[in-house]
Amino acid sequence: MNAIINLFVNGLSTGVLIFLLASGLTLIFGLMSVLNFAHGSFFVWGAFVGLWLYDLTNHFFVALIGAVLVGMLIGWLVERILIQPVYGNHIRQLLVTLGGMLVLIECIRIFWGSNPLRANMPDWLEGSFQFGGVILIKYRLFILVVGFLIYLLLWIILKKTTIGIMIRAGVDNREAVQALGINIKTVFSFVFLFGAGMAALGGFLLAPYSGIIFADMGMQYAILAFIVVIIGGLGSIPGAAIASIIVGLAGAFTAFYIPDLSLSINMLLLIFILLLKPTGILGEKGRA
Amino acid sequence: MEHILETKQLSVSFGEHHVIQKVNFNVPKGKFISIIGPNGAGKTTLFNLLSGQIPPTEGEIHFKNNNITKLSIAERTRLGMGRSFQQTNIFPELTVLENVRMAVQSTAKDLYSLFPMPAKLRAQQEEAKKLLETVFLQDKSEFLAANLAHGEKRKLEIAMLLALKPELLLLDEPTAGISVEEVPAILKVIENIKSDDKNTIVLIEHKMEMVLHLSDYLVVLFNGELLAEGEPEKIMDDERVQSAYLGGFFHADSK
Amino acid sequence: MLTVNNLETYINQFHILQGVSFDVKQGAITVLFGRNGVGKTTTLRSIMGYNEKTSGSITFNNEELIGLPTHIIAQKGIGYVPEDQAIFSSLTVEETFLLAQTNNKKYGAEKAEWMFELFPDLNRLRQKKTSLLSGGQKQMLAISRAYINSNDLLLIDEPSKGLSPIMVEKLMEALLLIKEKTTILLVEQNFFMASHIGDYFHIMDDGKIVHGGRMEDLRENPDITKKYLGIS
Amino acid sequence: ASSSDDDTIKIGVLASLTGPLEAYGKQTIQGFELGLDYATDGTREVAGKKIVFIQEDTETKTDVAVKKATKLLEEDNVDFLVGSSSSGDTLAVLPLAEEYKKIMVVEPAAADSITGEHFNPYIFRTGRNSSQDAVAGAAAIASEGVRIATLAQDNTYGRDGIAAFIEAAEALGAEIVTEVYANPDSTDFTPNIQQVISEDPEYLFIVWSGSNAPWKQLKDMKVEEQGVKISTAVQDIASLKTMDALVGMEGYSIYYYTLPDNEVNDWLVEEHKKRFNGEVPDLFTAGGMSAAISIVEALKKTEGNVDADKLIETMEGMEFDTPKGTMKFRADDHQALQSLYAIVLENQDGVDHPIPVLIRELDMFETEPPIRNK
Amino acid sequence: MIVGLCLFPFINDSRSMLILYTQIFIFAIFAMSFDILLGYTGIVSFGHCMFFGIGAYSAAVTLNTNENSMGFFLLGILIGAVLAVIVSYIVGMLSLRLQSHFYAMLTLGFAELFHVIAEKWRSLTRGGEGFTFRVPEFLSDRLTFYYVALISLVLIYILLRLFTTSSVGKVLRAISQNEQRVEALGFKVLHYKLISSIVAGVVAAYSGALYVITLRFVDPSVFSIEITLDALLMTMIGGVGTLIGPILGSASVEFFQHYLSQLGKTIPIFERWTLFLGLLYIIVILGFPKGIVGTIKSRTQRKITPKNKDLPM
Ligand SMILES: Nc1ncnc2c1ncn2[C@@H]1O[C@H](COP(=O)(O)OP(=O)(O)OP(=O)(O)O)[C@@H](O)[C@H]1O
Ligand SMILES: Nc1ncnc2c1ncn2[C@@H]1O[C@H](COP(=O)(O)OP(=O)(O)OP(=O)(O)O)[C@@H](O)[C@H]1O
Ligand SMILES: CC(C)C[C@H](N)C(=O)O
Ligand SMILES: [Mg+2]
Ligand SMILES: [Mg+2]
Repeated sequence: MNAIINLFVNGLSTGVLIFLLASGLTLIFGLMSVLNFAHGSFFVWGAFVGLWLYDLTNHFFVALIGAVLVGMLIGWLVERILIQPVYGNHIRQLLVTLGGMLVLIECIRIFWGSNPLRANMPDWLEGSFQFGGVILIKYRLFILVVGFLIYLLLWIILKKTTIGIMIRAGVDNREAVQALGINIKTVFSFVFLFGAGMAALGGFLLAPYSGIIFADMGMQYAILAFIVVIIGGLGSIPGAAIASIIVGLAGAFTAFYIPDLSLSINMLLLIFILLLKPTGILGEKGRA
Repeated sequence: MEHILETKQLSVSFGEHHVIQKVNFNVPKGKFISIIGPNGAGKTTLFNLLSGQIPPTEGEIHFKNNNITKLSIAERTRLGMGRSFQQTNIFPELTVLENVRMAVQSTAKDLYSLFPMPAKLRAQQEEAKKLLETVFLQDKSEFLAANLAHGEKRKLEIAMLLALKPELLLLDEPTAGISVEEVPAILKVIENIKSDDKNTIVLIEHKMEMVLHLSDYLVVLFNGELLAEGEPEKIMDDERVQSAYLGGFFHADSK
Repeated sequence: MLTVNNLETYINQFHILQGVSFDVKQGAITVLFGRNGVGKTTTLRSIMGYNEKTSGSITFNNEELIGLPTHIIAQKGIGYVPEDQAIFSSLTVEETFLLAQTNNKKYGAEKAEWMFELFPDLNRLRQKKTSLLSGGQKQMLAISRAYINSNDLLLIDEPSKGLSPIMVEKLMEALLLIKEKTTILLVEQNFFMASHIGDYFHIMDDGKIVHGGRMEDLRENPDITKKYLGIS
Repeated sequence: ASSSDDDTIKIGVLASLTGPLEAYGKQTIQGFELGLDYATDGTREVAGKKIVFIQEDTETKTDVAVKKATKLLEEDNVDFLVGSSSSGDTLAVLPLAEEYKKIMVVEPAAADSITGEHFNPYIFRTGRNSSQDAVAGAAAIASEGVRIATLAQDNTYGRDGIAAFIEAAEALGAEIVTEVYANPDSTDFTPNIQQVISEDPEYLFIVWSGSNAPWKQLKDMKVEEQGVKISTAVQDIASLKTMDALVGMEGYSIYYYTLPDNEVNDWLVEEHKKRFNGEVPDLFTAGGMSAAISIVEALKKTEGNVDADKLIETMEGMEFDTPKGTMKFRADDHQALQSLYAIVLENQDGVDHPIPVLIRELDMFETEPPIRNK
Repeated sequence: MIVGLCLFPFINDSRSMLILYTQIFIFAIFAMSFDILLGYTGIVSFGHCMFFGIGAYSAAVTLNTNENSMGFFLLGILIGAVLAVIVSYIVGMLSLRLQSHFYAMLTLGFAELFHVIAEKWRSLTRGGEGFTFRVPEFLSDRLTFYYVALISLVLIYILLRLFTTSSVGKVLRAISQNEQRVEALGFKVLHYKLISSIVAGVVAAYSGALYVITLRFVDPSVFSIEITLDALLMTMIGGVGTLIGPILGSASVEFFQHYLSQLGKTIPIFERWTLFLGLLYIIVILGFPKGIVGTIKSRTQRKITPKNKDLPM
């Protein structure tokens, strides 16, 4: 029973962490339909910059804000230089951002070397609560809270403003949106930058979760993020959240009960869900 | 009279919205039928059901005495049913000629030949060129279809449909967007198909003068139901049709 | 209010517009006629700033438009109904209306309500994905969208295409009502409709304006209609 | 390309200079260079012949490794190959050594099969193999009746390491209560850790390499508080910096600059600090140096003769002094027997990472692995 | 060009160049197979490495468990081809109905499953560390193998060229633009897509087999997403939907990597050469949107027909 509670709580919070990693991607890929392979490098930059700032200032929130700002800056550059010429063309987006990823990751190596670094965190987040056999890791509880707040933020932005509508319309037909007096270029830049900031935040929060950060971690988490955005249903924030939690819980329970499946569980989930519901859990027909 | 196409209690609904409701629609072979009805009445949806773009929620479709309700789009086309689309539906990155050639090719026997056969290709090419002439697009045959003006795309659409040599043609507003002076020519093309008695045509059109000029029989669709059907004159005098569809201006229009 | 002077436009290497000149008078409906492919749509698109290789001059309320980006042109008060409607297929009707208001905070909501009244179909389908609308409904949506958004001038490309006679009639009424508030430049193949509601006209051929004048003159002058429009 | 000068001996060194293992590659190269200088007293000459070495980056990609090795063998006409940082790259290159009849000194790739089923006579290995690791790991914790759980990455490195460990530990009378394998890319290792805890073992033995490591989550899950002692290999200094959650842990080390006590090591530490502004040698620096020493010593014995058969004969059973003490190429499978170190991790003032403190040296006979190339 | 390549080994006796060229030919074959999907059918697969890997393991396992004769080499190729047909058929049936993004992710998922199988089916694949094996005498000579690869490339190029200009090829091209319309013309789209993915799968499997022959070694990295990305990159840099493009793309990518990593050894700032590789990709993809072939084509076209200017009225 204790084991099950532990598995559940840990799986849940891993799911929420995955949602944090994927939240930026729900905007950039899910909504704007930009296949951004460099997304993983936003995590990595967020993690490294955040950690560096934290070690420098010893203020968790200063580091957090710094990481997000740097993520936004990089996102802005990437959008300006790499993405703008290739809107609407997925394959070229993928390759150009692949190049971008190589550059961004090499820059990490240049600044911070190629060894993994230990991720520190403030004392108040360190350690765990123990109730008999049930162990609740403080940081994971913190992740649960942050994840919920981020979900709320996204939800409010997309429901209560017309930004979401603008982007979807812009993806459908760029020209026609401009004819409504909307500077779609700026809107896209802004959303991309925002998404990159979210990714950097995700990376920053990921760091203390595993305790170690390294230049190559981007790719593997980016693929995970793509998976949850896809199986959640493109453009659906609740879908991505549900998918993230499914992935987190499934990972925890298979690792415990059917360890032989744990290498392939994410891919099996992906295949299973897409075959069952070809547009993802909350995906609508006709949006791809 | 022999019916080439029959529908039985054909219905489709999207959620709460019943777009086609228990339609029994019979098309006599060799005739020219026009479907009229207000915007949103379900005309295009009816075509979509007939050609297999969407499955019906209920009812059956019979074509040439086959129950085709469950057949795929491609299978229906190969049985001899062809349609044009209301929203232009072409291959944008192929040339105009290649667009038509694709349609010609689909009538060939060996659909899956993995190696090129130049002689056959040339023959198809020639046939495609002829078809382009009938719709006055021969000068643009090497243009990418995407670069055509709107009206020109509509003509291309018609040429592609003709290439299929269907026994039953479903035309969804073929002349929308074609300039006034060229409409008669397109009309000619359509009339020519009809003059050959083997073919059956179902036309959706809002241009009443054209409908009256061409049709043997009119069907009025309203809110997904058959509101009226019969000889054109009879329909034109039907009050319900006038108020739902034609409006007061019409007589001025058709002068 | 809008003056187009010696407008030349290239698309890729093709010289599509070869010196188009005409003007649009405030508070009136001006109709642009012409065969398929003569460049009517290209003219409207050039006004909207979609074509990069454009020269000559387009002045709107004495401001030069050439060289401005599309959204600025739109913000100056010009609305556009493209011939393929270019509806946003992943939005609902209501969302499209909301979007159209972003640039017109002042009157947008009011205009949106009026459009719902004018086109009850759209009101009924408020929550529907626009990709599911019928052809005619899409047309209404595109017109509403442009009208809600703009204040001074509407460029409308073949609106009657695909509309039922009764809808054409309604559209004519609607356009006449809209004309009270907004100037209209209309591209139209439906001569009956255009000649009924238009005040001025221009005829295009081969990338140029070949004739123009007041609509009454056109109606009373079968020679011209015959010569340029092939109508007798 | 010209055939090699009669009075030059060329050595091609393959290492990962980019990619995930680049830190290892750089250590090997630096160590190798130091080793050449040490063994030739800075002359880089042996038996009147000049020694030059050419380094190539395998990028940790097998196809690149093969391409680079072929280039070294065919264009540079090298007399020896050395490398590489990854077992995959090394395995891919092994047959080339045989095809071109050149000695290859494997360093630091650890897969058993290199001197096991994929062995060929041209292969010598100065690096320790996974079985030696396992024996050392077992020696550090296993004894009669001890209950041990294992945790490893679900890949060959992890699985083979555990298999060898179990063999060694059971030989010492320990009881293995559970084997847990985790997806190495996982975000969350707590379920795997949970599985370990459920078995309530005395020790948890871990085989792990790579950046995404579970150290922090072991601490978060209060493994030690629940009475489970953790044991694993300590790796390079960079990863020690990430292991502070494991202070107090008893395990083993392949090399840490304070552990060996011999002259070669003293020279290495001093010279390394001199050359690389004060930095100390790291995990595989000693290995790179050992590889160089083994080659030079063999050449001394053959008097500069690079004929492979002659060299094989010379090197089989050869003993040579390295920073890790004396090593010996076992004649059967050409694996260098060597010392490993049982350690405990402790914090030390002024050092920004926990350091391994020697419990005792496990000598080369104690860590002798089974012969697997037959 | 081909003559030049035939003579090349006699002009330049550098072995590593020979290997580099051989590798270019092999990846050219692989990239062409990807182009059949991407350029000619408009299918974006993120799992194309699946077939490369199947071919690779089929050849390697066959040669490893039997004697290293040409006969078993050919058998290995055959097994690879048969497996590729079966797998592409099954995966295609399951997933080709999906829309683009979803299809791409699904194939990624399947490829990843093969990756896991290669890791886990130890008795057959020796798991993650892979295994070396001996190749037939005839193929072990690098020069001979150079010609084998070159001839394979030329033959496959010709076959695929014929395929793309056949009526099936033309349907594929139409599918890439407007699938729904092709269906309405009476073609069964799914059949054509299946044909396309089977052809691409078999050719990819062949290239995978050749690849492991050059290495004499196989490990699960043949199933890694990098392999698919390489094909994608080569196809895009060369020019999609051209067949010749992927060949040029393969050459460019391999040369870039080769010379950049070479520079890395001599010039200090190129030590981090991957950074420059990334920059190069960006410049090429942004600077040549249609790839090398596409760019050359549109350049020459412009030169030939400047009089076109005022034509189409
Ligand atoms: N897939 C769908 N889901 C929901 N509603 C749909 C769908 N397809 C069509 N509709 C609705 O069905 C009704 C009929 O549409 P249809 O396109 O058939 O009209 P139509 O008679 O062709 O009109 P028009 O003359 O304007 O082209 C419309 O109200 C439309 O919104
Ligand atoms: N991208 C393009 N490349 C080349 N030619 C083009 C391109 N776009 C349009 N054209 C050509 O420009 C000419 C004018 O097109 P335009 O769309 O302005 O015509 P239109 O008068 O609106 O015709 P319609 O009444 O059919 O809508 C046509 O001959 C068309 O083929
Ligand atoms: C500890 C490391 C040297 C192990 C390395 N990953 C290898 O492949 O052998
Ligand atoms: Mg319709
Ligand atoms: Mg037009």
